[in-house]
Amino acid sequence: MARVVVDVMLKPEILDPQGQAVQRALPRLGFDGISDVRQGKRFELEVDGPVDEAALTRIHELAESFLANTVIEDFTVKVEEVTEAAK
Amino acid sequence: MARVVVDVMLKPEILDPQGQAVQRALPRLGFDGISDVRQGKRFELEVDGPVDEAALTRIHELAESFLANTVIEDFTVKVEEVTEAAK
Amino acid sequence: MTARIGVVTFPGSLDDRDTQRAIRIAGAEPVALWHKDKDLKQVDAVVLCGGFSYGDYLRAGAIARFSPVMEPLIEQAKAGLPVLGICNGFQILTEAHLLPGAMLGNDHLHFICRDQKLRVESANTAFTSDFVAGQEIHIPLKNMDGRYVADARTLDMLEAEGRVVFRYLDFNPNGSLRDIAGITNEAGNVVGLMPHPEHAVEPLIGTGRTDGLPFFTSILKKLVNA
Amino acid sequence: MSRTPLDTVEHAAATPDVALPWAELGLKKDEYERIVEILGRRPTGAELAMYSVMWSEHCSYKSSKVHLRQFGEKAPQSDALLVGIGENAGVVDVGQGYAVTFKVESHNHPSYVEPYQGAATGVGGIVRDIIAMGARPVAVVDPLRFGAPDHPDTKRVLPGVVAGIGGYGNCLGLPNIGGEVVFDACYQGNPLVNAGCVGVMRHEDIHLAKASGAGNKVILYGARTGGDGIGGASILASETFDDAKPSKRPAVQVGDPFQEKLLIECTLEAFAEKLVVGIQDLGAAGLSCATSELASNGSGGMTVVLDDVPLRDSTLSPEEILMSESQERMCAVVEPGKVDRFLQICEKWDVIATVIGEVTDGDRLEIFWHGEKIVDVDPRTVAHEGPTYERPYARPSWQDALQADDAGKLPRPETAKELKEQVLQLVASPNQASKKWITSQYDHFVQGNTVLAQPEDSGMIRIDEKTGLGVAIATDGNGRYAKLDPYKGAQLALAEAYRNVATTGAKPLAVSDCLNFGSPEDPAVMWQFAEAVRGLADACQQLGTPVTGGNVSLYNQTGEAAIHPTPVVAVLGVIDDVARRTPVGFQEDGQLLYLLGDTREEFGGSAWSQVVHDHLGGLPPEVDLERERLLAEILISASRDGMIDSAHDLSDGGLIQAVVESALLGDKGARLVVPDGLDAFTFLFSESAGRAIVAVPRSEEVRFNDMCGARGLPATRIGVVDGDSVDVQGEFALSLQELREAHEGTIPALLA
Ligand SMILES: Nc1ncnc2c1ncn2[C@@H]1O[C@H](COP(=O)(O)OP(=O)(O)O)[C@@H](O)[C@H]1O
Ligand SMILES: [Mg+2]
Repeated sequence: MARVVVDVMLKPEILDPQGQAVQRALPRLGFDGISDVRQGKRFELEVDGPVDEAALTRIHELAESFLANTVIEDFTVKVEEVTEAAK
Repeated sequence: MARVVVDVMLKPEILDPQGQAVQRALPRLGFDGISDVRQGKRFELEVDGPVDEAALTRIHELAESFLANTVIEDFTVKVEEVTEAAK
Repeated sequence: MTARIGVVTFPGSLDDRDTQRAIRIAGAEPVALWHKDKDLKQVDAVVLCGGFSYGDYLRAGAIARFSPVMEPLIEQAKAGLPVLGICNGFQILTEAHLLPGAMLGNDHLHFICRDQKLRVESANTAFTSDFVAGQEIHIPLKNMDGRYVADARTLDMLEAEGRVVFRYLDFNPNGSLRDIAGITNEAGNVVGLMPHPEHAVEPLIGTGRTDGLPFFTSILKKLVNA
Repeated sequence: MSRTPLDTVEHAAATPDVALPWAELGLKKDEYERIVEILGRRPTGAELAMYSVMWSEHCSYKSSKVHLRQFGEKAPQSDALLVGIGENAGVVDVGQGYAVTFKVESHNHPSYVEPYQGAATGVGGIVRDIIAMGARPVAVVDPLRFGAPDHPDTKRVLPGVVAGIGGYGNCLGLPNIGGEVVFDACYQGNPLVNAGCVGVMRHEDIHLAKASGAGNKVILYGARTGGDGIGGASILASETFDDAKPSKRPAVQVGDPFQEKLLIECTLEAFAEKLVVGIQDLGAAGLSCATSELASNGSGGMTVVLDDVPLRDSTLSPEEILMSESQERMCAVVEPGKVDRFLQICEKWDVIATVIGEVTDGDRLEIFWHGEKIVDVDPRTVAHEGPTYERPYARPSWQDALQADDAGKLPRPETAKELKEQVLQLVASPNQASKKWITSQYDHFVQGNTVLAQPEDSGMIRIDEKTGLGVAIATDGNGRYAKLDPYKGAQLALAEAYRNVATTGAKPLAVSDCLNFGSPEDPAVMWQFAEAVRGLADACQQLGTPVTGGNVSLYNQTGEAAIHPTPVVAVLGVIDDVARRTPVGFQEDGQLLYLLGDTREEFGGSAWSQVVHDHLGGLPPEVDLERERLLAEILISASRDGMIDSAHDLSDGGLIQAVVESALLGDKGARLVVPDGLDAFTFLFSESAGRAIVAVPRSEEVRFNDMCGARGLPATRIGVVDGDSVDVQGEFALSLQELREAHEGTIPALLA
């Protein structure tokens, strides 16, 4: 079993009020030095069987037709390493 | 300028209605072979200045205290490569 | 003879009964359609009502759009069947690409419920012929994802073709581009809007206004006179 | 991952000396010994799990029970009461064959830990109580208390709670028609999130939580069972009982309102086809509660096969499954011949449903796991025969000094200018300010039957389209009054809710309550609790409105500091025709304003004393329940006979607060004259109970005055609806615009 991650972010030209709300809160939390925040969605898909070219193509289709609305969102598909990235 | 990504996911033992809704819809879309879907949030932070140990520590704190509610969510902090991952 | 107007119930639909009531009050016959139905029971028009179909968990309307009932609906809407999408129904129509653009979360990030003032920009659709263009009306609005967006070219096209049907007045409750509250397709048979006309059909209920009734009388007249 | 050997009933009987972690599960030594005595052996781990959750304060009411009995003992004779205390919720006859069920519950602590999910699942829980009675839920209300408005944590808790209540209730399609928002530093670490729900059914549809009829099937349906809210039980799941590893089981539950919406629809469909013999929602204590209550309320026993419970997490132990508090689950008892149809309906709604057990003709609740019996108990001992405490209580030593600190001695405004400034200060203060920023996040219109919603005095829902029959509900509670005198404070809460219902034209019928207090182990808190219950029971008796159910939330305290005693009271009323309802907002210029009731110099616990002097002391306003009843009768008659066009009850903030609210809501000003015998300050700010203002069309003035005169209710003409300012003649005038900015600006500025 393998994990495929689909990240979906609003297109850059679309207003992202959630990201902005986070950014606006930063100074209050004593944070500076962050010039922009965007908030999007992350989908973790557990795939049965091998994640080969065919599987990725299908997941790409899934992302395009369903997980993202490409009128407003961009997406990326990645196969996740088994070991988690550093915390 | 560099980009740091904070991924926030519900802890595995916590119910994820959103992920489940997606998963339940897959067969209807003609998709099978995906045994689990979890949906979380992805924050892209544009950091001014160098992303050194100190900056990462601060972002880690930010994630812990603000971006995630660690009662129900886990998070990871990653420095993003400048080139986007393959679509 | 009266018109038979279908109201689709998806899992998570909330305003199906209210919409049926509004259709009845207008004098037409409501017909319950179920999301798993594979045909539309020969109705003369369809309303996709408000609610949180499938919890709106992925994006508002995104999962409902793939329901079995949507297949005949999309096909027949393209062939001219009058379809009104209210709130979640509007969201489903954009997800199904029967209407251009997309709906996003309100710019203030909160659910909002209010008595909303609107201007009817077009009386040339199946659901607005009982209004006059320019008329100002009040309709309850309640949504989480009511921000209408589309690229500038699409917006310009909508404006140029007179396809912006409703605009928010005095206050834009969700950050919709160009204050757009509702639009129609090229043929004028598919209309979507965020506010809820079915909650403004009885004098005592809700905000106490009946500005929503003409939506249902418009379509009734059109169908009966057809 | 089951323990070896499985702790079966047989094994427990054979190993009397195994030490069980009863203390870690919150049981006292004598409670554990009682369990051993009941069973005649040590409990199995699974039995211990069940007893420990069911005998907890939350489920067993062990500290409060001795006091709550008064609600039954003193219950007034009421023909309206169809189902009284003890069921999931009480049921009231509202005429024309309709019955209404309603209840208020707390979800305080979870909402502090995770505001959004805590509040959301609070709504989910109360709604399931209402469905379990056989009713379609038609409205929710949400009485809330938060810490100081400017405290940083309030900014975390409040928006999350409000979004959670809205997120869940809106998604279920339940109009939110009322509630409260009160700020006070005493709630800082202990916000109160109470949620109420109203449901409607036909008389014949009333369902009870009981399992009768040997051979009937027990069906669990709804969400899969996960490891939610079972912190304690995981100790039992550890390899050996002494090796209590820290667990990763979540203490916070996540709500799935979509699943709950499906649960509502499929349950109602099953009811409509008369498929259900008994039904119980799964709330606190999950399956332990549902199975033991269903079995003990029925005539027989029950067997349950725990392996058949659909799981979200396959590693759960049987103890954990029994204790899990996963949301959006229900348990139905169905005759064997109807099981297929029941399952079909669930499938139609995509709801998972599984037969997990059967009603037997014995009197034991037996639960099996991997073919072995792990529970064998008399269900009554689990569900109904938990411990009862007579906790010591004593009037606190500080009570006298608090009451002696008379608010009447506080400096009062000396000039008209000061008076005016204090009026503005009052209407802009967080507690008196408009709550629109909050309530506009709730859907008021869904279901298309909302006649009145906030900020009206009570919410009102039409329940019959043809006749216009409707019900009204209001919730109130004033912790400041209750702190000064818990007996009277509770009565004042009832009086206010009762008055709010009557003000809209509905006849008050019945009461639910949510009693929020500090630790019962503190005799001072226990005294507050005892006094509040006594006060509420006495007042309900006198007003003829029985308590039909409610909820107790104790341990709302941080260290030594308890919250103000906060009894929240919900009153349900009925109106024959909603067309006759009376709104708060002024309707028409020229209508005459009347003040009903007597105004005395009563400032103890008042909003004025808090806002202007940050003071809490003295005595709360006097309670005169006969006067409340008379006032209510007049308001109801006047509304029915069309003698008044708007009305507003007077409560915190006094007359000026009420006038400003009516003016802003109707967008019409008022000219007021201070009546003879009153000074302007007392007229405007006193919080004497038993009062309301009404706007009387000139054509009705004589008739209205005659009615009040004949029945002995003081009615004083105090002015007229007019213009676009609130003008207290000879004192000051404030434009509606200035008032609106003050009243509506505060909460957004604090929270947005
Ligand atoms: N949390 C809330 N949810 C829904 N309605 C609320 C809430 N808080 C306040 N309200 C409504 O706002 C109005 C004013 O509240 P309040 O001043 O407490 O009323 P009253 O003093 O008449 O009891 C009422 O209609 C009440 O139901
Ligand atoms: Mg009131």
